[in-house]
Amino acid sequence: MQTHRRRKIEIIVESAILKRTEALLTECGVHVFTVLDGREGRGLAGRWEDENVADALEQRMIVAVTTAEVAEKVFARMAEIFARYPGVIYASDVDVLRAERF
Amino acid sequence: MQTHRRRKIEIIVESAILKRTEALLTECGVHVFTVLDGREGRGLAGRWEDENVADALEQRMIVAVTTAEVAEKVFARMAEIFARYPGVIYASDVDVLRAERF
Amino acid sequence: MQTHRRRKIEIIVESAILKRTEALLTECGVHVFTVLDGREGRGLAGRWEDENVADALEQRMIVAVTTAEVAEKVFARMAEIFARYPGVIYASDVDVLRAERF
Amino acid sequence: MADVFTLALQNLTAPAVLFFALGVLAGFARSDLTIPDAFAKGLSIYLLLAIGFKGGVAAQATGLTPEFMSALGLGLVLSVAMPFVAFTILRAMSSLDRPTLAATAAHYGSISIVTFVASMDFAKLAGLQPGAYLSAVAAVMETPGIIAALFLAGSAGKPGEGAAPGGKAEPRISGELLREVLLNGSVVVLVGAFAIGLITGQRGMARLDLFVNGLFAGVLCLFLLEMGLVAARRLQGKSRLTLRLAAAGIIVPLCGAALALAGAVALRLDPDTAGVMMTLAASASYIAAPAAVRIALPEGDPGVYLPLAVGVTFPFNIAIGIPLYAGIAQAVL
Amino acid sequence: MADVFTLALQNLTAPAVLFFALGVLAGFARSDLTIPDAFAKGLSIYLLLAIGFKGGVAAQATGLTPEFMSALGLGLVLSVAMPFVAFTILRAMSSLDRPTLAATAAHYGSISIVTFVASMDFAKLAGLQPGAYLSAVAAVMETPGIIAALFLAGSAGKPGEGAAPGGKAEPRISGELLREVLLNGSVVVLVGAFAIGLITGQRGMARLDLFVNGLFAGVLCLFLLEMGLVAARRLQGKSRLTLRLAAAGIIVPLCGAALALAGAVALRLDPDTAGVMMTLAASASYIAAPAAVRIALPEGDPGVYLPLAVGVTFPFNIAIGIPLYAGIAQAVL
Amino acid sequence: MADVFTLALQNLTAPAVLFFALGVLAGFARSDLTIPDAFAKGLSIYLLLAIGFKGGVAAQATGLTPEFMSALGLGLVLSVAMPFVAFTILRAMSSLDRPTLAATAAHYGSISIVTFVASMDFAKLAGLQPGAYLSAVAAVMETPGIIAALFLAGSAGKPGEGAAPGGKAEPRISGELLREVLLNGSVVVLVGAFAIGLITGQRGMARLDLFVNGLFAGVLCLFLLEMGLVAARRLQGKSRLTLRLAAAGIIVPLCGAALALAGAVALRLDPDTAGVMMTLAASASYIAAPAAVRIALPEGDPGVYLPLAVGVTFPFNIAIGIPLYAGIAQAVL
Ligand SMILES: Nc1ncnc2c1ncn2[C@@H]1O[C@H](COP(=O)(O)O)[C@@H](O)[C@H]1O
Ligand SMILES: Nc1ncnc2c1ncn2[C@@H]1O[C@H](COP(=O)(O)O)[C@@H](O)[C@H]1O
Ligand SMILES: Nc1ncnc2c1ncn2[C@@H]1O[C@H](COP(=O)(O)O)[C@@H](O)[C@H]1O
Ligand code: NA
Ligand code: NA
Ligand code: NA
Repeated sequence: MQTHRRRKIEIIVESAILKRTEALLTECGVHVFTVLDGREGRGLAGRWEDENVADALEQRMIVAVTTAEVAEKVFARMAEIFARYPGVIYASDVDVLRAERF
Repeated sequence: MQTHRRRKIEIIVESAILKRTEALLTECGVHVFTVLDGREGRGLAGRWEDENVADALEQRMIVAVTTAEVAEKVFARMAEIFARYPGVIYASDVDVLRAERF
Repeated sequence: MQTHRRRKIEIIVESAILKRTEALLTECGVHVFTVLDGREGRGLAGRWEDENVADALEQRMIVAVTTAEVAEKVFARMAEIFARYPGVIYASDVDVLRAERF
Repeated sequence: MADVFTLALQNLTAPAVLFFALGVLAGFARSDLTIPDAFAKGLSIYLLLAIGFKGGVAAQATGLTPEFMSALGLGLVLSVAMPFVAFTILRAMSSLDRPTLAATAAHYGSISIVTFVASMDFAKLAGLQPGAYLSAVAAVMETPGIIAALFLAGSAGKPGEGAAPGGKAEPRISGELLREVLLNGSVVVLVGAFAIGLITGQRGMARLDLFVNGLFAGVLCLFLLEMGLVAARRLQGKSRLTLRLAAAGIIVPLCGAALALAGAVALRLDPDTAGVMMTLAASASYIAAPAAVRIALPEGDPGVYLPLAVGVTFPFNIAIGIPLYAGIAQAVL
Repeated sequence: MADVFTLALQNLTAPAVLFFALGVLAGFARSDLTIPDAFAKGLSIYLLLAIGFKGGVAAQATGLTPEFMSALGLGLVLSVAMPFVAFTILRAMSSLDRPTLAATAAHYGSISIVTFVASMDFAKLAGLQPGAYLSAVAAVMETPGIIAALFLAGSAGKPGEGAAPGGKAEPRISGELLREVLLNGSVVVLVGAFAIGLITGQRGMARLDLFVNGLFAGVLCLFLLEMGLVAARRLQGKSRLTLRLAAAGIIVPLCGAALALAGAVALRLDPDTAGVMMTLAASASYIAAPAAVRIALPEGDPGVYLPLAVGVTFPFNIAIGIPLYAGIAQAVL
Repeated sequence: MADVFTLALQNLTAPAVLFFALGVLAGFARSDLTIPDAFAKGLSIYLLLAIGFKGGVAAQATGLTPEFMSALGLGLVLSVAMPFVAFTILRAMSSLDRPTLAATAAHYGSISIVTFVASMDFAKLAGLQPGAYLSAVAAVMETPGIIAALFLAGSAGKPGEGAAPGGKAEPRISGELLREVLLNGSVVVLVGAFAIGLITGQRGMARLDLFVNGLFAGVLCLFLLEMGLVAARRLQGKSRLTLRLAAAGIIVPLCGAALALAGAVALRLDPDTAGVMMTLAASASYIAAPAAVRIALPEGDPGVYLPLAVGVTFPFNIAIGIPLYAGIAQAVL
């Protein structure tokens, strides 16, 4: 199969700023993405768990496969957010079908 | 540690065709995989959310680590599915322990 | 953006030994990680599903981005666990912002 | 008997409808209120179990009357007829492509169980006594319309098209699909609980009375609150809903109700039962139909049929349709 | 009327409080007991719906009395005042940074709905009759204190600080944030159900009686079991809670209750209502406040305010505060 | 008293058992019906809370009778004996490896709470009056058998084996494991609710009556519907279940029941209580035991013990065992 190299971005943020992060992605040109629920985790700010209080502190993982240029842009903009808010972003190479989709 | 290079495939499809996708994976020789629940997302076909109606439109993420040859086969077969159904597939290199498992 | 190369580890284990795995990660110096819920899957030991009995057999996916050295250590220690318990571990390269976090 | 306006007022001030309105308001105001999916699904299974069981117990008391058979037959006919009605109206009122037309028709061919439940609840509130066997009729009306609609997809399903390059064409209606529609969860619980009610009768009811009757109205309120949120959110997302389409989302159910009324007149159903039959015909599925259509007609646009079924037809029936149909049935029959 | 000790004993042997204690014990013993998040959230929506609806129905019976207006006004004042009280006490008793102080103050400025629900349940148990309209007062007290507290963040919010390098400073109180606090799910369900109770009155209650009354005490037990687990787990995690801070977590609610008592005396509220007003002022939010504060004050340390609100103040109010406030109100008014 | 056949018929036409059958049918027909995990777990906690609390209240009324002590002792003995019984029978009837034998024995050493709940529900239906304290006995029987079974793993646990290359051998029974079994959620809720019932007695029951009694039979129906689905699905998955093994899955519970009967005769328990004791001994755990065994005996094959416990023994007890044991106890005692 003919495949194409793209960048997969994964962003882990608190649910409190998920909407804001999605808006930022849209601004950067990322119009397709998938959000997964975190169940529990540990970060520099301590441990969190999926429970019935303080949903705002639960983590979500956003996955988006996109071009290298767009990924670059997202990294730059997310840096602003991470200046104030907790969370991480990382990217890696992936091979995709149907290059025109991304 | 001695590690071995393998391919990680990630497939995002609607829950409506999850069973069909799993069957296809089996045909291609992928006998082990893990499915994660999507929570929400946005695609070319618009936004979806995990809610009590229209489950069929929720997305699932299938993760399978396998050999390069099998991954190639899966890509080819999934292309047929994606000719009609929404979703994405991508692959990347990973290093694993216990090569004989994959 | 200035990015840095790190290793992303993904570990899939039964919920029964999640706590033990988290303890091992801490011992190896992995103090931050995120756990996702598996929904269903198939392994060498057969099929499992998220249902109300036998939670112990559900799978969890632990994601941790860390340095290559720490990743190496985790692989070595997890090999001990996988000598008795089912599950998989794999790693891949990712690029991160804010190297000092990892 | 009560006239349409009295019934409409009664309905609009019923707690269940007010909770639905609350959900719609909260959804449009973009409140972060959500009822967790797993909890809402659990409640919906409760509603199905309760309504089915009550129906079975009541049906045991009356026996399988000829009226039951008439209603069952009428339900079947309506369910096969509705996709054609919907398809025709929608084609006339929009420029939608054929797969989307057929997919939407499938939604109107099937029924909305919650609309049915709400209409039974309304009947109780208004002192009406629709036939207890209606749960069985509702179950029978879930599936045939979906299958009929897939035939409507017609040329869109001709071999070759939509198939992978070099791949074999897939038939619209596969075994996998038939299982999906015939054994979908709602039908199984509804029919099963009805059968269990039939078997256990008053003896079973003595044990489950509080559960199936005492809680019913309250759980329905909670569930309609959730449905209001969903309806509002469906209308906000990226949807291809135009004003003309939205109008069709009201005209189609009205035609369905009219058809059901005609049938009820022909079969001399009692007015209370007829009102619920009209509601069934007028309602649109948003669980079983999407599941089938995403498999068989992925080319159809969910940005059309979901907002239409959940955002237009469902609220219309809950707020206006149910008492309207009841009132008309009272007046005509 | 009953004295403090009788009330305290009555409270400590009430099923709801004992189930809370069970949860705390299980949590500290590190039992793997968990009530699934989705189920617990569903129960909390039920509790809000039921208490709001009952309040609305009762308020319809009595009409909008002047006492209602007084209590509403007092609630508003308390809710704006409490963050300042909390901020001052916490600053005196700790060396916390300003953002964490302000974030914690926001929690005391808002209320804990479950504490409110438990105090209404306790009142019923003890034969007290607090004003039915208190659900509306509780709803009014959810939000203003959070906004007031954000002003307290003060210099921490000065332009430039906290902004991205070269980025624009973000105001603490954005439109997004206001929507988050004003339309948070609890407020919507509470106010909405109260309004629906007002509209439907006894007619609605006839339909929902079993649901909102019959189940209430039991669901509260189940929910408090879960809250006990959460409280214990919050105290075990990595938290910056010192003994002095924990003391503050008891002093602040006591001051809140005292303030509310003073207001109740001034406004001549009846003692039963005053007891609940004191509880409201004494309670700390752990749903609405964290959500707002994670957006507006991410520099504040959740390892301080969450263990304080959930692990100290909540259990104190449930076990001791509620009967204490009720008893004092009985003695003073 | 009623004979076995009357009881069997009563059981097979009880709503709860019929809903279980519905679930089994739906599961085998591969319906997509599912009750969300979170909702089902919530319901199971409700069932534990209700049965424990009712038991406690009733036990308070009668006091800690000598019969209670006898039953408790018998339960303990049975729970330690059952793994040996199961191990011996299974070894004779299969060629399973030792870890799988021991792991399966652990399942029969513990009990199934839902089977217990169903047998109490059946007792009520049949007009029997088993001792109220049985919830406490059930709680006591959850754990010891699991620990006993781990000893049976015996040589499979000898140092070195199963350890990492060069790693240290892990003992089968670690502190982590003991906490897991002793403080597992079911035990905590059951014992806790029993204690709370004991403390609050009739006063508590007055508040929770509707919740713990009114809803009970209905929630059990819903839960057994789910269990039917799970049982059917467990039998369809890749399992190593042979016909001989399946037979063992019926013989082992019958032996357990016989053992319990012998004990009941020796201790002169009343027949109604004896019937439930037999059910307890005959039932197999599918929550606590798998959790322990996946930690301590991962070499055991879950493809054997889960289908056996959930797919064979559980349905057998629900459909046939419960009335059978009750009838035999009536006849013998
Ligand atoms: N390196 C990492 N690998 C995986 N997850 C992480 C990592 N860093 C942060 N997270 C997740 O992001 C959350 C917030 O991180 P922090 O800002 O460090 O508190 C943590 O609780 C984790 O769930
Ligand atoms: N490039 C992508 N990155 C991440 N998720 C995607 C991507 N493309 C599609 N998805 C997911 O797959 C779903 C269906 O995509 P689509 O076929 O574009 O509507 C979307 O709603 C997303 O959840
Ligand atoms: N190669 C793999 N790719 C994805 N998931 C896997 C893989 N191997 C194992 N898993 C997951 O780990 C679980 C246990 O695997 P096993 O030890 O093979 O039974 C499986 O049920 C899968 O969910
Ligand atoms: Na219809
Ligand atoms: Na407060
Ligand atoms: Na047993």
